[in-house]
Amino acid sequence: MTEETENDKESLFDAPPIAEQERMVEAMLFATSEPLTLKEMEDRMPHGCDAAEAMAHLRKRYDGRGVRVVKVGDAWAIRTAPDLGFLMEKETVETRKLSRAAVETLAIIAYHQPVTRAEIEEIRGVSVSRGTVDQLLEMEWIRFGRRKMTPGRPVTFVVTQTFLDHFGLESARDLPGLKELRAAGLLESRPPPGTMPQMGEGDQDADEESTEGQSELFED
Amino acid sequence: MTEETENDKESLFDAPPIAEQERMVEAMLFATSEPLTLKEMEDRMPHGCDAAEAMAHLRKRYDGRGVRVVKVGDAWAIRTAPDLGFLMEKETVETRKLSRAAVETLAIIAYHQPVTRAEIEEIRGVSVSRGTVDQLLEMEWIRFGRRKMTPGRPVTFVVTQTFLDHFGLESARDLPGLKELRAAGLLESRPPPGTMPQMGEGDQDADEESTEGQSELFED
Amino acid sequence: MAEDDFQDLDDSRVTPVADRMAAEALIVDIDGFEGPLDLLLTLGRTQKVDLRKISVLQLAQQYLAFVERAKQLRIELAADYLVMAAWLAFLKSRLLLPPDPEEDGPSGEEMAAHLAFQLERLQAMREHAARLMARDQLGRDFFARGLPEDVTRVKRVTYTATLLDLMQGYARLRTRDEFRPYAMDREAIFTMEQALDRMRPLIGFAGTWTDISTYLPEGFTTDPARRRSATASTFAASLELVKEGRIEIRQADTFAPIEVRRKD
Repeated sequence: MTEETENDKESLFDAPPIAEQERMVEAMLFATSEPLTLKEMEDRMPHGCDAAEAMAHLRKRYDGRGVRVVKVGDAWAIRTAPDLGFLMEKETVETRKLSRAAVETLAIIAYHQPVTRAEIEEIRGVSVSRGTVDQLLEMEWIRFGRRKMTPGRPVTFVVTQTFLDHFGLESARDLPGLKELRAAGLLESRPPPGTMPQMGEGDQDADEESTEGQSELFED
Repeated sequence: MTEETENDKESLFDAPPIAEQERMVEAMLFATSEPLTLKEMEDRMPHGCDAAEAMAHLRKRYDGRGVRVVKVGDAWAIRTAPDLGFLMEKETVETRKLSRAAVETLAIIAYHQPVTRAEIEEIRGVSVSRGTVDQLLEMEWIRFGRRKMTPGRPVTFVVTQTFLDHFGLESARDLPGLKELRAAGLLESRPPPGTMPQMGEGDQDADEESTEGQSELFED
Repeated sequence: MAEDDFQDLDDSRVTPVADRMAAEALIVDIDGFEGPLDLLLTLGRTQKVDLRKISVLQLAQQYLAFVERAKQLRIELAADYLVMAAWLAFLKSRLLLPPDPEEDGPSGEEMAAHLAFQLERLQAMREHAARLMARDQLGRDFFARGLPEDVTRVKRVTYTATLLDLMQGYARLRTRDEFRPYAMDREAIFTMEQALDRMRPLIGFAGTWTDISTYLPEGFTTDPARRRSATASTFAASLELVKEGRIEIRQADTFAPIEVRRKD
């Protein structure tokens, strides 16, 4: 509380001291189960606050504790340390078991995003059932991304913040083994030479731009 | 972490070091949806843990933080520090059009200031509700002027600088006069036939407001 | 490459019993496969080599044999399995026959390489799907706040008005008591004659295309009934002026603004 007196000497309209701002982001993150963006936090904090700096302090403070401050996409959340999961048997939520098709489709979207349905079908070699995509959309693990600038302007799928939160990923860049896959050329979308039997709707044109899309993902 | 080394000297089958126990109660209090008693915590923790001691440590750690460890009955919970309650509010602002009664009252004050409530009522032909005046006062578009030197010394109303700023006027004298209003075609505009206000139009304001939404709908 | 493939082909002719049984099992389990690519991947695994070094020719051979046996067992195969079979047969011929200089299109090697790539990619995605699902998961291994405190939404309403609202409000009050003789209420009517009278002197100024709605008289623009009347008569008057050769009229699209211009 020493900061308060320090502050009183300064203008009334100054932002609160950083220690106080840290308390604020701490309180907000504890109060919600959803990740909060810096903007959402700043909107609720007094004028002139720097949520990013407060977050940096807070994150350090919770290093090694029973709960951790984690980054989820461009938002922040507090989550229990994974090694203490055994204490939370009562809190464990039974998740619907995903079908093999759904798991594969999810992985393809995560690693290849933004990706069209046709591209998913190209990779899996079978058509993607509506139910599979619907289930992933309903779980809010995937959402529609930008349309591809190719004939037909097909919609693309990308993974969501909920997905990142669920799997404890800071961003899609942190997907396990992503670098190796990329190095092996397995994330490239190679147009099939000539007359390859097309599985999905067969829009080869979608492939042309997909390499560009891939880089998009890793920019933010 | 000093406890850890102390503890290591003891048997392998001893309870985890107190720092570890503190992490455990922290994670449990964070993740459970209900306050936990010491017994409930110990039931979940490895054999030999002392939840009371771990709680004492945790409580101290959260002293002065954005959240606090509080006792709820005979159980424990983490709660936002009371001084940060303001962060748990999210303000949304909605802009609405001023009611007809308020607009008319305001217009009379602007054109006739300083004006008493009785004078306003005489011009409008209906009594002015307290709410209307209060609303305009609260918006800081009108304020009390000098008392009139007439029997009863009634208060008067005048428009404020805020009013002038809002309407882009230098002074209330810049308001267009009756002649100009007529030239601008504004004096022609009468309520459409049928809804022509008859005598005793005291309830006109209410009608106006309730149909407002509809006419808006049909206008364009 | 071609040498090796011939070798592989020879191998596959003397299929060990165990492999044959495995193939039979595959057929019975046909429903368990997620399409031809999945089946190819499973067949490919029996070669027990790195997918990048897989013999596509041998794989094609295995697949075709599989389809053949399925047919003998009268197992209904989905169309895409047969499409793949036809394509693999084509690929096989390309790989076995010396390249025909007359024929264009991709070489057998290119096609084989792409199939190998597809298999490797599918395999990689499966492995990574498994790695993803093996991660610590929210609600299973780590947990969110169990007792969230609701953020109360405070709704603040602000009121606003425009100068026009103010003036109209005042005008309404000041004109209410004015004497108004009883008459058939034609107030909301703007006749074509009135519109013509209004437009004739104004039209001389319309050197550029002007929306006819700008010719609506004062007081006829806000109230819907009055605006309808004035719009109709102004439009009729415009047509009249076109007929007289005084103006030109145009409309870019259905429901687009109707515009007029002085005819010089």
